[in-house]
Amino acid sequence: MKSAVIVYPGSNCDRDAAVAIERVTGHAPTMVWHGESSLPEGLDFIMVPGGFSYGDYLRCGAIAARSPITADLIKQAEAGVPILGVCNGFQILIEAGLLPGALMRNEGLHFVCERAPLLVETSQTRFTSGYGDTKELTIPIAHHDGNYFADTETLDRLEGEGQVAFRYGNNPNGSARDIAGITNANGNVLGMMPHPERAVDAKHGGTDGVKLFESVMGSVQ
Amino acid sequence: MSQIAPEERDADGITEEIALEHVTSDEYEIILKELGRAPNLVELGIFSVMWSEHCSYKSSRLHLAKFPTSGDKVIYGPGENAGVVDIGDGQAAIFKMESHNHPSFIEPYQGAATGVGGILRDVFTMGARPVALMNALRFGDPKHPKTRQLVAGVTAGIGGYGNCVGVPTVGGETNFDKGYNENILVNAMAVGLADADKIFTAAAREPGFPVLYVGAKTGRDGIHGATMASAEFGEGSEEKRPTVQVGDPFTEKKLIEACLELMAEDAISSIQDMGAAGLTSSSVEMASSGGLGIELDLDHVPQREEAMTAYEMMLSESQERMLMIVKPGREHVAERIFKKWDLDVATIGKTAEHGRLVLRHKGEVVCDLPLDPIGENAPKYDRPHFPAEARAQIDPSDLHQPEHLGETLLQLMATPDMASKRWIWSQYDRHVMADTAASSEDPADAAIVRVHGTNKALAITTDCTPRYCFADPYEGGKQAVAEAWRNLTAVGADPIAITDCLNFGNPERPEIMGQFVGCVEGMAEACKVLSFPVVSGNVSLYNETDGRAIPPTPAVGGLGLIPDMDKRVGFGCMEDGDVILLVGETKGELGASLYMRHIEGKESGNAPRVDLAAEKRHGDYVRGEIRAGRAKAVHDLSDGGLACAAADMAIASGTGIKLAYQGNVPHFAWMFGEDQGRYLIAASAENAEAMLADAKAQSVPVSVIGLAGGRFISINGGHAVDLIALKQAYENWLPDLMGAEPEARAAE
Amino acid sequence: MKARVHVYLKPGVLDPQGQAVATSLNHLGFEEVSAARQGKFIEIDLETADAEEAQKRVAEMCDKLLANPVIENYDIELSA
Amino acid sequence: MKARVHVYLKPGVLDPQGQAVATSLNHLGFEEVSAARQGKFIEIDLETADAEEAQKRVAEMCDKLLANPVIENYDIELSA
Ligand SMILES: Nc1ncnc2c1ncn2[C@@H]1O[C@H](COP(=O)(O)OP(=O)(O)O)[C@@H](O)[C@H]1O
Ligand SMILES: [Mg+2]
Repeated sequence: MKSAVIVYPGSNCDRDAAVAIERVTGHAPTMVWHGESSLPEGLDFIMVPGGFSYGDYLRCGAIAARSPITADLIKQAEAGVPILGVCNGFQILIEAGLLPGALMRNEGLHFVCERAPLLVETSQTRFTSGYGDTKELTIPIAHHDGNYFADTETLDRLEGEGQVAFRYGNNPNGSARDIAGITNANGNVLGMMPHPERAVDAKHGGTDGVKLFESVMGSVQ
Repeated sequence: MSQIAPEERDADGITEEIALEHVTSDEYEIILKELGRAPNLVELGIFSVMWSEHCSYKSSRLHLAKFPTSGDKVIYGPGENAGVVDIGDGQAAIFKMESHNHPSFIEPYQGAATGVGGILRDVFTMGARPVALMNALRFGDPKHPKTRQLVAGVTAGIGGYGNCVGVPTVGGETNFDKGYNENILVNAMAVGLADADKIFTAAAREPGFPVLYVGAKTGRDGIHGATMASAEFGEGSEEKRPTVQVGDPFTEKKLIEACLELMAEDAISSIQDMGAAGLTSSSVEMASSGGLGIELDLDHVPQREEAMTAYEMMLSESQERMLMIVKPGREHVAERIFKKWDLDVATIGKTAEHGRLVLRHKGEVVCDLPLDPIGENAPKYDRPHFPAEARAQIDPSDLHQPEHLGETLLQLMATPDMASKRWIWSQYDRHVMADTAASSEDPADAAIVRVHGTNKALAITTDCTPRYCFADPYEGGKQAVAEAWRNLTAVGADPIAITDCLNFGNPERPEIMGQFVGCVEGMAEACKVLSFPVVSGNVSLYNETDGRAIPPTPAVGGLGLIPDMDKRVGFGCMEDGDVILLVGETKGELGASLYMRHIEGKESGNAPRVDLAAEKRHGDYVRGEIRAGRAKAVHDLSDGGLACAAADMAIASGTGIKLAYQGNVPHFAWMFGEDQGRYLIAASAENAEAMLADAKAQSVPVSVIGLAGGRFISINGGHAVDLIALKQAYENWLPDLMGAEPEARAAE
Repeated sequence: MKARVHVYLKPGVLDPQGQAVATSLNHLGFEEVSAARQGKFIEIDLETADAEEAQKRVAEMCDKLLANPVIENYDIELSA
Repeated sequence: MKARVHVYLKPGVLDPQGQAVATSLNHLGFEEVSAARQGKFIEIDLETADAEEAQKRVAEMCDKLLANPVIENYDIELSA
């Protein structure tokens, strides 16, 4: 299992991501600094972590999405490497055009941090296969701009194609159709606002996120 | 010294008169005598900020010396940027608390945000990775027209900064009291971790070493911030507005990473953040604590604005900047790392043997001062003080008896100090860094943050009950320390040391100085008896407006260690059938209690007395029972007494409690009295037996006062109040207050 | 040359910030406010002399970075 | 009546957003950008007919809510 975590200036869940990946897979990921022009060869999994890349100035994820390493990330996505973007990582994937829609300021206008109920919408993705019949998880959320928006046509398409991976049990931010996480058409890119990497340890945020990492690992073996 | 530029005036019209405003005429005389000549404007500006209360501690130093500051766990006590304590295995915890009161009142978002930024820098300057933030907030009357906007702005500012830098904000405390209407308090605390043998300090070591400036550029922001923090509000405080700075947490995050990266190389000799009084205090402190001198060429200071004068550069409080002295020839290492992080780095001077501060600007010497008078020999005042008048003890039998104790409990759970602060802390990222084991949302008396990669954890709390400090500064000071110690104990931690933030009114008024001295002496006594030394802290005086001072508020930040995470405990794990034990004695002390304030509607009575020896005995007993694995849930008793603590446990556990009254004080005094040194413990019947036996052996008063079960809190089978109603009362007060939030700036 | 760029939400995209502003203004007694919308305003200093060229380049900046085409529109004003 | 309000930082106040925008534009190849500043833009619909009255009221809105007088300035344009 060869994985990488991209570190942008202002990323702050990079350590959380590395800890979770190592805990679940037994292998430490390579931390890739944003200034590098390319990701390592032969990766099985890439994680774009949460945080405030470039201070979240202008729009969350906008500046990171246009940085050199993201250009290579797009290539890897096209080549089918599994990519998980969490929170700011989700915002970056959306700004980079790897996932459809937009993430806007939370409806309540405040930053929201809580352990949120999350519904597994489908276990037919390579990220969620391990959840089997489990329908409801508790996963921490922590964000200011997680209000998912897309036009009706896009939303219908996402639903129709089984690209909605997670929904909120308790919509905390006004997201359209309670959407918390979506995949791309190919199924190799998942973006989600909740933090599965903060739920891999009973002494921290619970263990409901473990299966997500196990699923990706299983899907590449 | 003939070449010193005589006068410097700038476009914004900073004149000698303005600088002079901040030194008294007596102080000016001292300056003349020390220098043997008149200072120029730059020099006067430097004296004015360095001799400000904020930087010189001129009114407080004499009394701060009363604190015990050493102990076998103390690596660095007060005097460094933050306190450093040993947590075993070659690791150290580094922590400090600081105020940002005045700026937060003027501009709540930026004031609170930059407060968080400043306290983080104090901690990572010493080589620590910051791992937790806390905040202690005091706002005015909830109905005061400014309160909601201030709550909204301060909360957003703390979250805006802490969330972005990626350090979890794990806990804090929030009070509301009309005494803070015109002077809110924003105290922030940061905790970091480092290897005990890799701590960095500020004192310059060798002459001739290069001095580097790193971080953000210098602008005209916050000039005279330190002196502002040392002045009271009144007519004309509007004009003080431009001294507010804007924080840039993104730059701070990069600065943390860059500093830690550089600290891992063998390059830094000493390092200091630029806090209050920016370049002035950092350069003066580094040089004078090392017994050296320092020379700076201000032309090399990275500047954000054009045509900045020496005066402006020296007094600017632009954020996210550090000063460091590096080993000769290692400048390039710093340059490489700071460039990688897209931060400014410039060599701006060198250390020198001469014990002076010499500044050059545009080829001229604009300042040449001996360092001793600025720093070490700054004025130190023994201000007159007299003690507060003693207040009478409340005799419960003189008070009106509530008819339905359950209703009274319901009322108290929805009072401003008691009610849930979820509205605030849900805006803080409490989980980032993957080590938070208990934060504001979790039913535990202290926040718990694991030491990364180990099974040890830090326990962290902030405490102070200003009602008590106002009623009796000495007892209130004791109580603040004791409560912090108790909260750490209640989660199973060994209390180690405290930091503090002493917020008071104008020290030139003897009654205010009396409050200060009383609180300090009470705190010192508690610290001694509990072996809980003070390792860092901060003083904020002049918190008053038009002669109305805040209640004395010596906030205490306590740190403890949980050696084995598997032996920690909270108060949410009580189960049906558990026996409820009360540790400690109950005399029904109602003076200065929440009950008096909200049910009797009076601010009267003396503060509850803390018997420190009993406090220690009770706490050691409780910790022992936790470590022995017998206590399922533990909660300390504080605001609102036994009944409110029982309600907290019941709400958190989803299980009611049948209380059985015992003793010889009126029922309501037993339920709501705020006697100190007490805990509630829930345990299985079997373990409760063993605990009672231990208690007897250790002469700790412990008795069975109830049984867990059902959906109500009741007393002697009556006065029942439903848990759901209690929870609603507790949860809804603050959201209802903030509800529409009309005055809050919607467009943050 | 200076460009003043306004970036605002497309019609039909929910604007909670604008709504909050309107509600707050109403609460504060400004009852004449019937609606509000909030957008961004970016002022850019350009080292370009040619206005036509500037207009083209700034539009490109908007498309590439300053606006998110999924939810936002923009307009550009140039001045000397 | 419509009011268009621009709220921007006072000169000298740190503008990290604007800086980030300028740097990012430079990185994207827009080298002619020498600086950028970011502010807010708020459009308000008013049920007022009198322009003078509107101007006065909107200024009050700015002072009370829309701008933060400590660090921000504003300007107001009215249109029918
Ligand atoms: N300003 C704040 N920031 C973060 N957490 C807060 C704040 N105010 C209160 N809390 C949290 O609310 C809970 C209850 O606080 P408090 O009543 O002061 O506890 P205690 O009485 O045990 O000291 C704690 O978990 C505390 O951390
Ligand atoms: Mg407590």
